[in-house]
Amino acid sequence: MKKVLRSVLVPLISIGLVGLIWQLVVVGFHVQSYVAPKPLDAVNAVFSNWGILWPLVLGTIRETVYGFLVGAVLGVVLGVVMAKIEIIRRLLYPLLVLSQAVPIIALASPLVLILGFSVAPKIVIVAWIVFFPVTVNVVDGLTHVDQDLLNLARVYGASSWRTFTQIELPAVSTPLFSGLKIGATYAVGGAIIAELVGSTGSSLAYYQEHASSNLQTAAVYGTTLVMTVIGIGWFLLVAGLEILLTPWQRRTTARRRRVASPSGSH
Amino acid sequence: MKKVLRSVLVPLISIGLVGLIWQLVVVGFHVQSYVAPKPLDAVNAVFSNWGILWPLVLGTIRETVYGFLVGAVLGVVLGVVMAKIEIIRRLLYPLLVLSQAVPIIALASPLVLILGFSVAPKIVIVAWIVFFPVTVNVVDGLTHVDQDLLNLARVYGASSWRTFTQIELPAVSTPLFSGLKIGATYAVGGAIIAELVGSTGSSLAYYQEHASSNLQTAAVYGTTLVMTVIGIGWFLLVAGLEILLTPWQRRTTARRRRVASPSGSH
Amino acid sequence: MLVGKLGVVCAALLEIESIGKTFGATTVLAPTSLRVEEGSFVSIVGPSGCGKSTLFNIVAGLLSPDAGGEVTVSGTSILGRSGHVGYMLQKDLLVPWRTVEDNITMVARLTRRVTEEDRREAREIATRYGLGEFLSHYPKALSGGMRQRVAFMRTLVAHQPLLLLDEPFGALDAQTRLEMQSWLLDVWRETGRTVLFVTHDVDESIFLSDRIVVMSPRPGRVVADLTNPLARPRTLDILTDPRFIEMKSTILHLLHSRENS
Amino acid sequence: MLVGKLGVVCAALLEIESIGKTFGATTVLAPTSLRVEEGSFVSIVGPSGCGKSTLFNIVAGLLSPDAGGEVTVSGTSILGRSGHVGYMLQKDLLVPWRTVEDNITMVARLTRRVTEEDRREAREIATRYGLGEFLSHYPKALSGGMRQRVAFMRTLVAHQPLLLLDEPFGALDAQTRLEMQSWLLDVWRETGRTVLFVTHDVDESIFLSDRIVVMSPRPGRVVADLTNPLARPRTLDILTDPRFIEMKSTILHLLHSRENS
Amino acid sequence: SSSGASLKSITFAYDFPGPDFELTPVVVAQKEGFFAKAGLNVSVKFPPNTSTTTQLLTTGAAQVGFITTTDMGVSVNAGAPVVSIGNYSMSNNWALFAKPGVQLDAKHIHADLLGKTIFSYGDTWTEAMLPFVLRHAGLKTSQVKILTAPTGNDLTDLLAGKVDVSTSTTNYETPGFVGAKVKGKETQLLGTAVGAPNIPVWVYATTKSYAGKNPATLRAFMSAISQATAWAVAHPTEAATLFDKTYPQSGYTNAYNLLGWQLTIPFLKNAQHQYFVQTNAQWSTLATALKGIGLISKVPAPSTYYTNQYLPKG
Ligand SMILES: Nc1ncnc2c1ncn2[C@@H]1O[C@H](COP(=O)(O)OP(=O)(O)OP(=O)(O)O)[C@@H](O)[C@H]1O
Ligand SMILES: Nc1ncnc2c1ncn2[C@@H]1O[C@H](COP(=O)(O)OP(=O)(O)OP(=O)(O)O)[C@@H](O)[C@H]1O
Ligand SMILES: [Mg+2]
Ligand SMILES: [Mg+2]
Repeated sequence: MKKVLRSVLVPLISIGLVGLIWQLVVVGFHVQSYVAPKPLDAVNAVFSNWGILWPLVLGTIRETVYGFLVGAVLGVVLGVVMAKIEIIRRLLYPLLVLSQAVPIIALASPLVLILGFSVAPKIVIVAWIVFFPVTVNVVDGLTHVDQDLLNLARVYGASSWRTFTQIELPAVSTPLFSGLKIGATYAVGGAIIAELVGSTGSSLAYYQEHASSNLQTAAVYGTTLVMTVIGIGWFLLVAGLEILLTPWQRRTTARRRRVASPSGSH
Repeated sequence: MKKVLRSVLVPLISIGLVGLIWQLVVVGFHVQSYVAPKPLDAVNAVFSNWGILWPLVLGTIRETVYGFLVGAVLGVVLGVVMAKIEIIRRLLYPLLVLSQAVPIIALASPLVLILGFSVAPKIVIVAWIVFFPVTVNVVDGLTHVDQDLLNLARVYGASSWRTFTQIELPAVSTPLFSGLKIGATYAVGGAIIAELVGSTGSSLAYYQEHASSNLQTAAVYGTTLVMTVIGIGWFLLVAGLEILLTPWQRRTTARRRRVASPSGSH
Repeated sequence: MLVGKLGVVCAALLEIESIGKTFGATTVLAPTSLRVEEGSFVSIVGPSGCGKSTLFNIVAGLLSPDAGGEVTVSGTSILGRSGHVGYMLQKDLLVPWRTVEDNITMVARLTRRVTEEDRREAREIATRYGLGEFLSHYPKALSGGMRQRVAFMRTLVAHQPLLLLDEPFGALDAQTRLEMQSWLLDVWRETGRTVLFVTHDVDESIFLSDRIVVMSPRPGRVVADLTNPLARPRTLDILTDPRFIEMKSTILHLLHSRENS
Repeated sequence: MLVGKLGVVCAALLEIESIGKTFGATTVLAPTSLRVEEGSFVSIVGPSGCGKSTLFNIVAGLLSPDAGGEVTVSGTSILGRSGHVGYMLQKDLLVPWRTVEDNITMVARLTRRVTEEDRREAREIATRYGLGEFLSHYPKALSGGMRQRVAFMRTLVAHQPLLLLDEPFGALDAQTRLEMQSWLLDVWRETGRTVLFVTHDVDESIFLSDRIVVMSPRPGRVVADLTNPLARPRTLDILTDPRFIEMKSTILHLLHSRENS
Repeated sequence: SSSGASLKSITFAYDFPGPDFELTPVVVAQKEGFFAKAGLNVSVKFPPNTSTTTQLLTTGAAQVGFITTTDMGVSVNAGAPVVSIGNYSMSNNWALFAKPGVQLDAKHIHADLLGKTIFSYGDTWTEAMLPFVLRHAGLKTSQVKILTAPTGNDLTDLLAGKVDVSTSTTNYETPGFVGAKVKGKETQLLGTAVGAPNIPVWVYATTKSYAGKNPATLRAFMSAISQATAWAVAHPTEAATLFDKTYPQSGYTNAYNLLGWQLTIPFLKNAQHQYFVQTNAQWSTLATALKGIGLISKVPAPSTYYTNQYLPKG
């Protein structure tokens, strides 16, 4: 309980401190409101325009979720294939690094041209960002699974599939989730860049761009806050999923204790 | 020798395959030249405009180098401070994650407003991208240094500074370089976004934007190639530095063998 | 011929016939033969690198030996086929993501659907050997000795008549090791399995076994096959028994003279 | 009073006086006293968790004991002060980023500038004890026994008269262990250091020591302090010496009766 | 009065990150000595993006700037102390463009736009003009698909068939289309033909505080610009060549620059053949339009936006 309190309280204190510093800078240096808003004005700009913002936020979330799922699945599949087949690993690894050295912004325009203004290019961009840490971590994890554990499975004649689901998959859960958390954090940034290159109707990125060109700095900063909150929320969701799916990392006993001692003793 | 050959040859084959697929798609689907160029046209667009591109490339490299250095130093310092002082670690960790959830593109405009149109906002953005993996890895590395090794230093009365330089710093070299390599790969992407938002006069990003608005797709793709090459080059440089500075990772003996057996035997 | 061979093999559960192993240019294990009678406890001692684990890996079906050898269990060849022995290493190899109960049933989980019967058996054996309280614990909550016990129970419920134990107590401290040795003897007596045991600890090999096989340095081969004259059950007191001391001295000298050859 | 105390202490290099340690509510080490004469080799055996390493950590200055105790080396208090003993653990704790030569001079490197004299000494000692060929190798290129030897050389060139060795051979296989034991005895004889040694292996403690101190389970205290009657130099043959067997039996029963108490 | 030392140095902020043909009058004034004759030494600064020219002015990084009238509207609304000192163009050349082979006609504009995808950079000008066109065509916003792409490219999307109609100004769209060398001809339809108000797109602007302290400098600036504009209109080929010499790395061809400038010329004068002169009507029309789409909160007096007092007399 105390631990939970602390793990919620401390981040809140940190965020509070950032808000305070921001407020002090704006007030202390007499920053004009069309240069940078006060933190509360930025928050206010979000709430007072929530009716307009909400559908845009939903749109961005949708892109992020789809892109994340595609990226995660692709990342895992690619990771497994690369871990299992050495020639593929050798051929694809340089391309993996290459893929991340391509500036996302330079990638977005051609993608839109090819895929149109639908949600597709956004999904591709988000997936492009998400798959990389997932693949790298899965490859790394799978190639470092304890060889003796794998031998144990072989000794008892386990099939490759059971070896995979019973040994290899759980063994890579930690690096896999690390990769997913990294991907989750950066996913929104990718979606925003893709939105800027073209959306039918409005988008969160365009809303911000528009506010920016109209000198509505409170709305600009407010939108940034919203984007950040989506990113953090997505990160926390994945982190929560990890806690749920890997109970052995934090607990000493399984949640549902089975009825023990069928012999009736003690 | 064979190993070196393979580690150069295989990436080249991979890149060649990508070029081939690109060529086949463009030719096979009769893609218009204003939609996507043939790979050789893109390469050609780079060489035939090299006189214009070169100073822009230099500019981007300069921003990347400065930003990388600032980010690396900041990342190491922050990592050390966070590893050593628990309360700072607790307070800053959520902000670290938060900092990466902010879409870079949303960060760039306010930064330009605050820092002006100089090289400063680009440095800040690149450093913002680079410091994170460095800090996270340094904190992780330092908090996992073998406690017995640290005790060994204490037993013999080593100062904190000597313990740091002799034990802790070399012990985190692997995660530190991992962080730096990740940072190096993404640095150019950050510089490009910053250039797009905040360059007076010319820049690589603007050159591309301009080529794009003039339908010079060969130049657009060519510029993307150039950006990617800068990113990969920067990654390889850091990787090379790692090989140079951590010889114990790959070699079994030190490079310069000292004159042994002062007793004159054997 | 087959009948003749079967006739010879019948008395032995495991029969190893001129099994050798060469990695590249180095012969690790010279062609080696060994018989293990049903229900017996046989230990192998030998210098590090003499191919003990290699031999076990061949019997377990993880490695294929050089051509010309044969391994049979109950008269049936198991050369290059897995699923015919229980195998346990110095590392306990428990999976951290499974509870004690689920680790004990791991072999079933790796080959087929786990039945309620499997679970019942796991609970029963764990309770019988003092781990009933820990059935829903994850391995990290257990001590080294408890983990080795779980690993051994997992090996037991695989229901193989032959158990290969490769230095299972090597990582334990001396006191826990003593406890585990007594416990292993209890279980062995109660379940009637056949055990082939590798150890570096000469005291341990004498304390536990019916027969002690001494191997030479690489390339490994059998240099002595000693029958243990000490009666069971054995207690700490056998350490001062002259037959124990003589046996230990013999083994140590066998190991040591080879070492310096 | 000081003179009187000094008078008593002079014969002993290390004097531990009623040193105890309590972590939170559990007393790990009951107040314990122990004298180690200059130039002697004293072993401590005791069940796991009885506080042997805790005692070493206190002597090395890593932990502070409960109030009321005192630790002196050559009559000077070293309570809570580091830099006055050589310390070596089961883990060799070589740094992977330094060559053998640089690992041997690591203590100098951790406290001051490494001189040419330091290097010369490291090269000399490594050459003398058979590692001259490996001076510029990184530790990963060495076997377990070689690594332990380098760790011991590092401890030697720290030039402390008192060496604390906490199960230094616990991780080695039996044969390498035997070699290392002989080697350690050689070095000890040649360099004239005083050694306090922790082990779980009763054979090892008898083979090596002048005195064997037996400790009780937690909270640890000294239950016996036995003088080893066996003459030096000792060979493998002492294993069959009746005095050896008697001593081993005594120690094992001391350890075992405590265990079940 | 042309010795370098005695010239007054000022910085001119353009509206686009790089140089293009709308900068021609300033280039001509620099190169043909009109600025020097007026006692000025003008250097050009390019903003990092199309929405920061106002900030260059208010932060003092530049003294005179070139912005769209809609940017003036929102800047004033946001409290930025900027003021327009002269129109650049006098009429509205914002237009709709259809992909090759598709017709756009003012007579059946309703049918031409119904259900179509219309490209917009999301810029304030397009946002202000599109509602006029849709209202004129009798269409609701929901009856067309508006595609906003702040960093997209209308021409590529149009040619690639990703959109049916794009929006831009005639002087930029046509040279781009010509440069693309695609077969077919695109149709263009001026916004003013389908309901858009005929108001100027770009103005020269400064800050109120700078204007208060430096009236003579501003007068000198507008006078030089006036002579340079007249010269460039009279000598378009020479003007385009001057531009190329000044900015050899602009990335544009001479043909593009010349065509762009030639297409700009017709919109520089109003019906009375005047340059620069601003009116209450243009500003109140604009402010009302901006208020109508919610971009500004209140319609101020037109005089808040502009002054003609620095324009050359006569
Ligand atoms: N896959 C392999 N390729 C090459 N050599 C190998 C391989 N596996 C084992 N060896 C070598 O074979 C030899 C015997 O190894 P093995 O593990 O069987 O010895 P062991 O008797 O079990 O030793 P220990 O007592 O240390 O466990 C060793 O020298 C080892 O290095
Ligand atoms: N920092 C600490 N806090 C709490 N308990 C501790 C701490 N350090 C050691 N202990 C406990 O003190 C007891 C003695 O530990 P110690 O390591 O001294 O035992 P030991 O005799 O060296 O055992 P072993 O033979 O296994 O090495 C153990 O039960 C251990 O869990
Ligand atoms: Mg082995
Ligand atoms: Mg200990």
